[in-house]
Amino acid sequence: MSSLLIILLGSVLVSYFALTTPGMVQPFASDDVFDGAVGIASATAIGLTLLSPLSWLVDRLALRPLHMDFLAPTIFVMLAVLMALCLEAAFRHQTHWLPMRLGFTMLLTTQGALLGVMLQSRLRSDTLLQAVLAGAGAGIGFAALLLAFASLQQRQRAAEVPASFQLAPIALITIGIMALALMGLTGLVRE
Amino acid sequence: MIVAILVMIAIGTVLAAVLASSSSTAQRQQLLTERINERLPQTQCGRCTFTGCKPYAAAVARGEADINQCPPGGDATAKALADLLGRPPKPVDPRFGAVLPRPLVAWIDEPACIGCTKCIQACPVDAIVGASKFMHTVITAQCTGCELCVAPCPVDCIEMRTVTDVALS
Amino acid sequence: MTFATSPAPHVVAPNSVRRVMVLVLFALAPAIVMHVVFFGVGLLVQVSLGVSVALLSEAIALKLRDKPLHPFLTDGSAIITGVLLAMCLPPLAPWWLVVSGSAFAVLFAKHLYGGLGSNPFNPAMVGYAVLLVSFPAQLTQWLPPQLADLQLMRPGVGDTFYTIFMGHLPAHLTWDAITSPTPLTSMRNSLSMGMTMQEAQANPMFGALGGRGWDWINLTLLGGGVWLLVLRIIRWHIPAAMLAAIAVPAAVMNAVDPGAYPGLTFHLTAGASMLGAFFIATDPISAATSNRGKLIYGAGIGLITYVIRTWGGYPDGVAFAVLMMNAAVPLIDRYTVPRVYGHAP
Amino acid sequence: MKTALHGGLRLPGNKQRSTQKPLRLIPAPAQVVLPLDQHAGAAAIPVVKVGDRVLRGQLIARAESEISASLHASVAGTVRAIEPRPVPYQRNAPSTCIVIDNDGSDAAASAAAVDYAALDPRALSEYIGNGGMVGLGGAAFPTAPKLRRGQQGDGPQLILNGAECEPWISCDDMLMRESAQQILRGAAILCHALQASRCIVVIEDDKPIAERAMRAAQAALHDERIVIQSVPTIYPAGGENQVITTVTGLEVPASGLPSDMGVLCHNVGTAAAIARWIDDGEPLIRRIVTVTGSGISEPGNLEAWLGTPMSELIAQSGGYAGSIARLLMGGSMMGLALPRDDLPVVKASNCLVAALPADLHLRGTEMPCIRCGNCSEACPVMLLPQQLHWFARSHDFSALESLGLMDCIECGCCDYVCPSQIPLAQQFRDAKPALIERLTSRQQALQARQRYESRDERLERIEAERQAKLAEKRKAMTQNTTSGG
Repeated sequence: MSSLLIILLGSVLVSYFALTTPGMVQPFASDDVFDGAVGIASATAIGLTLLSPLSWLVDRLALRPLHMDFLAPTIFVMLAVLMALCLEAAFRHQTHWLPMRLGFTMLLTTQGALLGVMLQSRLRSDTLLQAVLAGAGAGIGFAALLLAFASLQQRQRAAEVPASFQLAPIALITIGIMALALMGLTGLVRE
Repeated sequence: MIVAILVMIAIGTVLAAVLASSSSTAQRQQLLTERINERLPQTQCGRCTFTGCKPYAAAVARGEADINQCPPGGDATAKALADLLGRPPKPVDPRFGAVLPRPLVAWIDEPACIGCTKCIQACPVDAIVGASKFMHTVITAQCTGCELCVAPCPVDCIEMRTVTDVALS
Repeated sequence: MTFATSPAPHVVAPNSVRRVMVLVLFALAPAIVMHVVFFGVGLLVQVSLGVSVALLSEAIALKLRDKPLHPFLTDGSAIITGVLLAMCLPPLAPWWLVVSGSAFAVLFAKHLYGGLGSNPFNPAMVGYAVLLVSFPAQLTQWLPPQLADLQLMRPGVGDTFYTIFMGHLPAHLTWDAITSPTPLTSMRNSLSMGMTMQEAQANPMFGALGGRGWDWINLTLLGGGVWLLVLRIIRWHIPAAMLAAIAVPAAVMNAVDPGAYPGLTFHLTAGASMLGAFFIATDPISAATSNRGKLIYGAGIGLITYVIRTWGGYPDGVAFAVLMMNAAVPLIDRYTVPRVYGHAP
Repeated sequence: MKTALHGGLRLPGNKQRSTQKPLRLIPAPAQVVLPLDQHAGAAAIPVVKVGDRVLRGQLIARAESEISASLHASVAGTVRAIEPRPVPYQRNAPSTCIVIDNDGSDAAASAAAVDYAALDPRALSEYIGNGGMVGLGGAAFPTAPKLRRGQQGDGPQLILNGAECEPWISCDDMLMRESAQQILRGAAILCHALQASRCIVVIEDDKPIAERAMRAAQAALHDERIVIQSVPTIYPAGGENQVITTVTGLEVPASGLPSDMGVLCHNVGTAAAIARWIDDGEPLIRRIVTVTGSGISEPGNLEAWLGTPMSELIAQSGGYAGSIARLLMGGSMMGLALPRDDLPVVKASNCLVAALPADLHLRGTEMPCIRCGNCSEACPVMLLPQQLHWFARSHDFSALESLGLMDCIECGCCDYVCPSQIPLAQQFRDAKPALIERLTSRQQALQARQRYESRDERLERIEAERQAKLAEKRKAMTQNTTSGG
């Protein structure tokens, strides 16, 4: 459970820093950042929901019968790339969602790959339905955390955070407290 | 082993195909141009060395122009573009013109106007009305303050004024 | 003649942040008395320690941030943080527990975010969650309620001071002899050992409502909370939503399997239900702000609390639930803006 | 959709102080100062010159714009100056004023009484405009343009606003007590101008004497169109949109005006002034001013000629008593604190409060917002002032826009209930211009872009046509050459 959490929060942090250019105060760009977060959150949620059963199928139908379990991580990464590209193409016309950054596809890919591999290794899904649920769960969890974090940061802009703690440090502390809160869920999921 | 290699090759091929088909850069640039254009002040003054805001946006999208070439938008626009494109912000390059604190609009000294229509042709937003041999006038509400009409006037009867000055005169 | 000027309005209600905080403290006082009646003077020591450290940390933070001590030190917010944290801790917890928790709460959860009004998380709950995650063992050392029919060894006033400040029990006492799990922990342990709820409740520490002693403390807190509602210091939305979100699943699960799931009266009067509903979740700074948002926020806390209590790894989940929903507040606020006059719904 | 008014406050009214003595007309001063822009909209244009002799009631400045009001001399005498003078409604900027020296003759240039029923509604509203009528509730919005807009629908519902919700003010109360017939006469005139079938006179329930007087006058008049309705005393239920919502249960759309929903709201004072203009030929040259506050020896309601220095009104009320903390024009919630008392009475001056420190609860030390939500409960337009405050601090204009900053009516209810003593209304007043600028510049950019694009398209089309013609010509020429060769 806690390793799941750490990976989820880690991806939230990475996504957020990818959205805001680190080291800058952005008083006027709030909506861009939040819209970007909505874009990444929804893309990741949809992507994981699809990726998880897809990789389950590949695993059960191709890798295991062929005794190539050792290829699983590599194949999942490739599937994640595929998924990211498809999503990017599908989302392309949602201009207000999709931040037109060069790194967007790459971020989505890494996100998908990382979370996808994590799901595979951590939550051993026995059925296709379980795989779908695990993917959707992680995706929605990631989306909720990222959006909550992005709007927390937006609210934080008016706060008189001490100079040396502005931006990245306070963001890290916030993520830390969020992790602390989520520690309360330990024991709910047996790994 | 051979099966593994074959599977990898198969997946690789599919990936390559998708990559090739999805990376249509033209479409991507068109969308990026649109998003950049949304952030420009639409003065259409051409001080950025392009003929208008949209051409400048296209040039930025292609990577042929920098984000700090828009004096009417000032540092705010440069910053908005920096945020959009994920680049470090920079102030407007003074080579492209000075950033004015208050917007100006064109004003025609109507008695001096000879009705040559040169300014009408120069105006990028059709904000000057008048006909050949007749006096011209600026629609203040539509004027973006691009100053493109000032130079063509053969009798130098156009000048830039603040909106309040124009309203008073 | 000339006169001084100032922007309108020229009349404001005689109200202040300090008044709000002081009234909250008054509302907490009966519960503290009740706590002392059932669990001894330990809480008074904890509260004094918690409040002093909270004030000291507040003063240090204000100095470091170049802020005036007045009015910020005297606004009462640090005192509330100290009191709430102390009320969550076992009466005999060693002094460094409340000291570090209180300091962490005020310094990290409050002042790093910009002080009063800017903290997205409830400081007392951040402090408590840090302690709960870091020192789980010390936080389970609760005492049994002081009731005539519960014959257990009981530390005296001197023992209490000795234990808190020395960090260990005096020689004539042992932890096994004097501690007893809280009703929530006890229920949880009994159920996980395969007992039915009826068997678990045969334990004399359970009464008609929930754990004895605890039920009275919770009812006193309910009384204090209702008083705050009457004074309009807090609004009904958060407590009602939170208690309903604990009560409804509790009632449903209890109806499904009365042997395995305690009912709603137990849940409502056990642990930090009432303290959470009326004094922690209603902390306006870290709570959602529109009425609809408050309902969502309160319901979220109640539901997460029930889930953690019933299926999670911790006996009580109020602190974690509050922190989780604190994190969601700006998002909730974003999507629950009420309709403005003259705009279509 | 029916709605009740949200929020609001029950405030101590302090109105009995100024309603003990009957209404009294005070003598005209030696000199009057009449600002040209004392109404909402564009300033009036002077039609007299310095040195001209004018009669009381003579037109001295004409309304030239769509939204403007004309101005009349309130005393007979000589125009001394037309120059910038300090005015009560603007803090640091003087306005151009016509200054008239009173010659003491009281010679009046009264117009003849008019049979309003013979006039068609459009002409009647023009005529009402000629009398310099503006809303006397405090906003001073010119009456004629408001009537013009109201005429566009078919017979709107007329609301006469006698809900004087701000503390201290009692000028409408006194007017209703003493001149109920004149108000109803004005109501009948307005009904004709608007072709309205129904007129509701709204009176708050803390004015029983005024309500009784109005009911008696209505019973004597036998006008079926006019209804008297009592409403609870809640601040700011007397605001235009608020009174409409209280009475009709309808909300005035944010993007529209009351007339869009077939309702028109006028102040009772305006109705009385209109009746006086139609029946007696006296334009708007005097108004009732409540002079009150614990710092006034003999508080009461005075009828003062426009342009009279406020110090004159104070002197007529027995002068100051005690050390004055603030001199307010208007009530204590939305009134302006005046820096001096030699400013002229204008059409919008409904009340003067000479407040001792005990009358006011001035703000204490400002503390950070604790998001208690008192403000959003009190807000009559259902805003979230706590969120607006937060985003105003971070200059987050897109958040301010979506939270509805532009819908704020600056009533100050949020300030009143704030435990942190934050000057919220002032903060919103300050943030609005920046947001307006942002909105207009965005609008302008959008327009400029459309114009640029359509021009571009047109030039391209012309160029294409030219090319096509050229190609045709060339083709024809080559054909000619080939056939010729």
